[in-house]
Amino acid sequence: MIDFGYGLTPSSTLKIENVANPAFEELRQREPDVAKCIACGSCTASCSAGVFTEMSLRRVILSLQRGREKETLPMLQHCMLCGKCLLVCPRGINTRHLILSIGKVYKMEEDR
Amino acid sequence: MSQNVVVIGGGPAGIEASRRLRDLGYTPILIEKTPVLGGHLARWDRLFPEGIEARTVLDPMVADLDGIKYFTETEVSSINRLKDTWVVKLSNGLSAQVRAILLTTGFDLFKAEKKEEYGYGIYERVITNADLEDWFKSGAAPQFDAVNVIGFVHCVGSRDEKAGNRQCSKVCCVTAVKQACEIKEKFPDATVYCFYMDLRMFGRKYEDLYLKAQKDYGIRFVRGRVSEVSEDNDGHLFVKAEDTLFGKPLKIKMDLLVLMAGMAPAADNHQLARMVNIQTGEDGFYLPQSIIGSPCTSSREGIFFAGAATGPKTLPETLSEAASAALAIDRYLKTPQKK
Amino acid sequence: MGKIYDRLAQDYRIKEGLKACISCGTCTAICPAAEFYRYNPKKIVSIVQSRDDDAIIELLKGDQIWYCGECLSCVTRCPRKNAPGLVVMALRALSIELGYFAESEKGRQQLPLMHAMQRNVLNYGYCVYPETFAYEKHPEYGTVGKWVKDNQKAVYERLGAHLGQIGPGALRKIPQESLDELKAIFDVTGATRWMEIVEEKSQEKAREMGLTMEEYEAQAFNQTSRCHLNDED
Amino acid sequence: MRERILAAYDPFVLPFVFGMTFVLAYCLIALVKVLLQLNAADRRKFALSLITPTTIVKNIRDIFCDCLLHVKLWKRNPVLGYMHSSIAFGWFMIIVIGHIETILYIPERLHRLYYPIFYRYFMEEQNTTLQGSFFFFLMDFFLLIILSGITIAIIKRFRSRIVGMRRTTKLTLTDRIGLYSLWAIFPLRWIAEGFTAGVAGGSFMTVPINWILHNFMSKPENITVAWWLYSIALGTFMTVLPFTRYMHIPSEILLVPMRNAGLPVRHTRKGFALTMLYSCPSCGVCIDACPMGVQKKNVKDATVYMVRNLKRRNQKRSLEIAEKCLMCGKCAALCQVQMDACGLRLAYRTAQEKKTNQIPADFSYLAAVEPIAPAVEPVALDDEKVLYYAGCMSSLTPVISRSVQKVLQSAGVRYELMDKDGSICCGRPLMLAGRQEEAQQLIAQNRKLIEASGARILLVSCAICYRIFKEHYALSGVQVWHYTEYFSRLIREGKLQLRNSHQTLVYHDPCDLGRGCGIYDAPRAALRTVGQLVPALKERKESICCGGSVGSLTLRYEDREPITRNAIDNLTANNPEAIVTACPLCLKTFGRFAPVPVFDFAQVLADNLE
Amino acid sequence: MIYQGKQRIWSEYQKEIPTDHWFYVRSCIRQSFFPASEKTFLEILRDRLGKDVYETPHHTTCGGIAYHSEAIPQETVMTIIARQFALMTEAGYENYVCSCITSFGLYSEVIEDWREFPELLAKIRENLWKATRREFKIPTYLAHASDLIYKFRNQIAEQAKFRLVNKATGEPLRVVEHIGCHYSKMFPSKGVGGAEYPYVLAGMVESWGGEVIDYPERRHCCGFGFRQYLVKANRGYSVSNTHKKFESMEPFKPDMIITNCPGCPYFLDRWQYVIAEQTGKTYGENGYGIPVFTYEEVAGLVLGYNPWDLGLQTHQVAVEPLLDKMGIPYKPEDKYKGPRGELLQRPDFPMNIKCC
Repeated sequence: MIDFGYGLTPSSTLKIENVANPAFEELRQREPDVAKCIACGSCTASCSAGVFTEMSLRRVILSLQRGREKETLPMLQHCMLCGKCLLVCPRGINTRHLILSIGKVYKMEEDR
Repeated sequence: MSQNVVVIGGGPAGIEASRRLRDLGYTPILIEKTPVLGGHLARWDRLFPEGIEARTVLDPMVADLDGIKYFTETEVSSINRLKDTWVVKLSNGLSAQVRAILLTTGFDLFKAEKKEEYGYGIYERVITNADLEDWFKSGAAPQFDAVNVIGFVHCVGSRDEKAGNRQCSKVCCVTAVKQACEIKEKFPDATVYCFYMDLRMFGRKYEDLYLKAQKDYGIRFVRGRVSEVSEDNDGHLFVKAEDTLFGKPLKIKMDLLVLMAGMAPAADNHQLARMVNIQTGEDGFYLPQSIIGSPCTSSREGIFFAGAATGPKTLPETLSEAASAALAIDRYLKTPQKK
Repeated sequence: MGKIYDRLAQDYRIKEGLKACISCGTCTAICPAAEFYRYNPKKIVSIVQSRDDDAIIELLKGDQIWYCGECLSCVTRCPRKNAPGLVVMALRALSIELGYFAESEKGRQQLPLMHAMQRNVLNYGYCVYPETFAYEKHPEYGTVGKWVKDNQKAVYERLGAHLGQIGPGALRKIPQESLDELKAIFDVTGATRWMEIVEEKSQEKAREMGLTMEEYEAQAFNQTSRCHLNDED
Repeated sequence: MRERILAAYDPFVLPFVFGMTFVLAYCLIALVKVLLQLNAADRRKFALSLITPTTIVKNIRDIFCDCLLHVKLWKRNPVLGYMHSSIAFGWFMIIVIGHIETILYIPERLHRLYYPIFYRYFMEEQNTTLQGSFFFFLMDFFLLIILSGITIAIIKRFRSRIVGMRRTTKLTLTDRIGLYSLWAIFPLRWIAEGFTAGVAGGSFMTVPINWILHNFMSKPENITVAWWLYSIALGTFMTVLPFTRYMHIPSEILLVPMRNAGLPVRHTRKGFALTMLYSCPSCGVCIDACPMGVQKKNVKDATVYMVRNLKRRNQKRSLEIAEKCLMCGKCAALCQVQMDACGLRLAYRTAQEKKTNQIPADFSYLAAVEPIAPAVEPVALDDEKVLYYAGCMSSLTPVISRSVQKVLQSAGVRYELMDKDGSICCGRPLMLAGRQEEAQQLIAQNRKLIEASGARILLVSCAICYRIFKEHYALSGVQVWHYTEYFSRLIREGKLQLRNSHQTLVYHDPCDLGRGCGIYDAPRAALRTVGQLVPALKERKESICCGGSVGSLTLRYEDREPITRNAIDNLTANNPEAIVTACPLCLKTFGRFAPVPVFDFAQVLADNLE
Repeated sequence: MIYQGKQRIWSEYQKEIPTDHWFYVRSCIRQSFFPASEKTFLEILRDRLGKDVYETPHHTTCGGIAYHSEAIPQETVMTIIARQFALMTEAGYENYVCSCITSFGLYSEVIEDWREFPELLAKIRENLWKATRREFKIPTYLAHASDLIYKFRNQIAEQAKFRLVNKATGEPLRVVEHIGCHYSKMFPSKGVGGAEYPYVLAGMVESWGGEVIDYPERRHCCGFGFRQYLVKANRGYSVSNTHKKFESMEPFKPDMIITNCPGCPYFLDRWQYVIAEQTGKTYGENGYGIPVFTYEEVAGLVLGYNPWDLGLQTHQVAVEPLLDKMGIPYKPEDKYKGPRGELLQRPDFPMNIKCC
């Protein structure tokens, strides 16, 4: 193999050919509210941890839906569970329980 | 003999307005260019938000046409001003002299093939919302193998300057959600996506429908306009959009894609407008005197509007506008003629 | 609503390419750069549209604006007749004029790029020219490319090119008076000034980085850090 | 008195002896087990408390008042109080008197376990022993008391509403056996003693029954049958006792000193927790206390069921109940045995989180949070600089912090805002979710910021924060004040000039402030200066949670609404013009559905500043 | 795929292309990498079809690549273009045809800008006058060289010696057409067939007997990206985009690729080599690559030109399997010969991609 000094790059496109997402389905079983998210961002806007970090529950939910949890699980480590998101969610999603449930379904990668 | 009023366009607006005019003691002459009355409603299977059958709305209307002269497969050949009346010549050779004309010409379904990048008319598995209603209504499903992933594309020909339609068509969002639920009932194991820019759930119970679609039907909503559709060698589709909330390009392999074709101004609007010397807006819909205050009256004496002829409207809005147009005509005809 | 934005808005590519973005993402969906870089044209357009000078300056100093390949595929798709690609081009031009390009790794590539391009245009009248297309810098030219380079004169003659010759034809020598006209155009229209800005800012940056100009230019041409692509930390 | 049966034995005592031996052995083993399950520190603490004079006094008083006299129950429901204390105290007295008689007349038989119990069978009356008639009377008197209690108990079982209980627990099979045998014991004793009253003597209860029996069923063998039945009833009761709710009778004797020793709940069914589980009498007071009970589907989530499921090791249900609870603490406040219902649930949640959470917290970013206006110069001791911590929730109810500041300014208090640029959460929500260690990280960080601020007083307007600041922060040199306390102090000291609007107000006791920290009077005192307080139906300790609590992990939004509406109905029973609360969460929750305006405590003061 | 649907779209995008009198400008990349293609184009137009196509030695680059690499400002590139137009005006022509797609896109863009902003046009006229004392008219018709071949595709078919047909089976060759991004993506109406289903190359392929295959990533850029290729550090972008296209077309088993942009054939050809050398993967049959051609080369082959006169020996992906398929005779020994028949030392064989 020749080293040209550059090479192929993996694509960032969310390729959803296999739409099954068992982890998300399990999460939906535990906290059905997760399906109600309309991605309005109220949770992110009010987030106590969001003042200091990149924490965005909206993004977390989306990434789980898309099977890209790796990108956002670290955000959840910053959550203080203060519950403000619970109060502002227009869809009445039980956000705290959702966050706790995510921790039970998804596993953080060890190497971080 | 009671006074005649010409109503042009036999969709829900035209039928409803004719019935109201008849009830007020006039003889409406209802002109429809297609063979059947009912307009787009006649083609539709079920109506949002509750999924009642369209025929339960239309059938009683069509069954109650006593006292209304109606002509199907008939077009307007010419309209001329004669003193304070309009002389309307029809393609069937008849003509009528009336003081008031009601334009209920409705809308044209946007021609989805104009959005070339979506491949309607090129890819077999790309269909429109109207095709889907045909399918639901006739029960004759297109013959595709396993339908596992289905997409709905909102805003096809709406809010799109390139497609020549800048306006929002108002009904597609909720129609898409309705159809997504319906198709999920037909294919319970399928994954259904809706690609939207904004979800405009403005009406009563619309938001409930949306919530149900999320919670009970598990419809997946992706905020992002579909950018292009291409076809695999086995006929399946690749749909590309950006998942804008996630900020990443998205590519999904799909078995069926439904384009939510929007409301475009009716093609004959220009011609009719020229006949009676009124204006259409730059969007192609008729311009009423005031969109808010007097949506049914035109800038010309004796010319009235109702329904989607003046812009996208929902069915209940159309029906109530038809009623108010009848009242506006009644008031106009009761005003003594200026001599 | 700031001065930087006002200056950007002077650019015809902004006038042409940014009407009102609705963030629908059709551009990002098919963008070749968004697929491989940490890049999202929609995001860039919405930053410019925000008219927030600080955010725009951050763009001008960052790597993002240099990821675009200027294929302009985005132009086809936009439902609002915007051209994100043109917006990026205007940002790049401003980044150069303000000297911000030197703040980012991808921006620093301007030095080798402009050297190659401007010299090619001014010396030969072409953007690309066999004489300056070195195999060492282009290993992908392949074994056949190596053969072409090794037998350059013969191959081009065999294929009917007039490499370095007077009169019409492929790769002919362009008359000096025409090259002089190009130089005059460069002087009148700001290309020469651009070269000066880039030279000057690059020298400053090279000093700051503790590199000689040769090292700086070579680094800009060859090196890429692990922060541009999606899969990288 | 003299011995009638010289053998001092009859086979009918066997059921009782068996039952009694069994229950004693069982309790002894259980006691050893509980003590072993305590960790070393807790064990030392417990032992120490048992020899501390003040605790000894307290223990004796509590055991007497709680276990025998049921003083608390009396206060709450005199009928139930009478029922319980009549049986418990009456029985206790019968046993005591039996022993006294034995000691007085035949002390050599005292070592026979059954003797004082069946004293009347073995002894016979002599005319010379006139002292006996005093004991005869006492015995019959207490028997009567007990029988009246039993009567109420039987009525209660079938018509609970008569004694003021809406719901009672459903009994298990063993509970049923225990119950019926308990009911049977005393009528049988009456009959048995009635039979022997002719020879053994009796008083106003036993003599008349003796007359009846003597006339109708005078066969001598019937006498033994009656005593057999009495012994069997006793034996049955004793034998099933460890497996019924009546286990609370012996357990409470251990629970009282353990609680008085201040032991924490560290586990869901070991040590102190185990004692607690066995101390639950399944009385069902917690069912009516639970605010979630407004929905029928939540009835089975009351503490009594938590206890029952924990005992049965039903993990699934235990977890559900543990996670659903609002942690308002009302059941614990009303509980006869002072069950630490929230502590048990918290222990469960903590164990669960430790076991199942796969996303470890990372609060390292908090280290970068800027300290609040660090005191450049050391603050003089008499300078009462106030640091005001509004808390996370208050940023959604800005009226609170605005009003607090207005009041502080009006009183001329020097203050600093701790969280105007975003706050670090107090840690209580994390704690309530079972993430104790994570909460400690927030506590440590906040403590650092507070102590570095140079403030002497930490003023808190959120009841949730206040509780954790009080219980877990241990701030050195900084006093924690809830604004209701602090403002009523300012009023007392004349620093606040307020006018009385004569508006009728009802005050809602936030769970964490009232039951959590015992603050009931300060807010009321302050509110009386600005308006006219009307009572809620249930208030103070019995106040009903607003339903917004972050204590519940699983309760859905739609299931909180009935709780809130119920709490509002309770508050508005006397038609107040406004509801006042002292917690941002209650404010926000009530605000959604209340038919009258809902004000924050500080807001009412700020609006009525002169 | 419903062919009629495409036909309907093609019928909507038919641009007007005059038949004669063209002012011709070359492409920097095409003349550097495919010099014989430009020669072939001129020969076909002038000699085979008898058209007037004029080339002046004074014309230069349009500056497009420099512009798109931000090496020169927009004003500079506009003024260089104005100079090109001035040369056309001076030579008495009104129809302007360029060999380069980047140029074509840029000319279209610039003309559109000048139309929309007349003050900008005035400024450029002033610049040009200041720098060169020249004046110019905007061309009446602007075409890309492929438009002209498209225009005359049927005449070429009439003179054809070979067809895009597998001689052994009689089946049409499966041809992937790749359109340069700047051809019609910015202005769909300026390209034959529009932006979504351009017909310029498809029309040639159909006329010459081949079958066009449509694959999912057909519209995707080849990955040139100007600076993304010109700077070595960025070339991962370039090769990755090409890779994406090949992965997408692979299941369709194309026989060949035809392109109208000068850069694309170079990248589609060379990146196949790089992908093969880096990953071992090849996309053609039997370990070969998929041969990539300019439209001039394809026209030349159809008309019976000697493949080695067309410059096919400078492709890295071997063309011989395709020549065999089409039944085009060629002399392997002539492949690496110089202008006077002298044998030049043949290139090395790559490791992973088969060559002849």
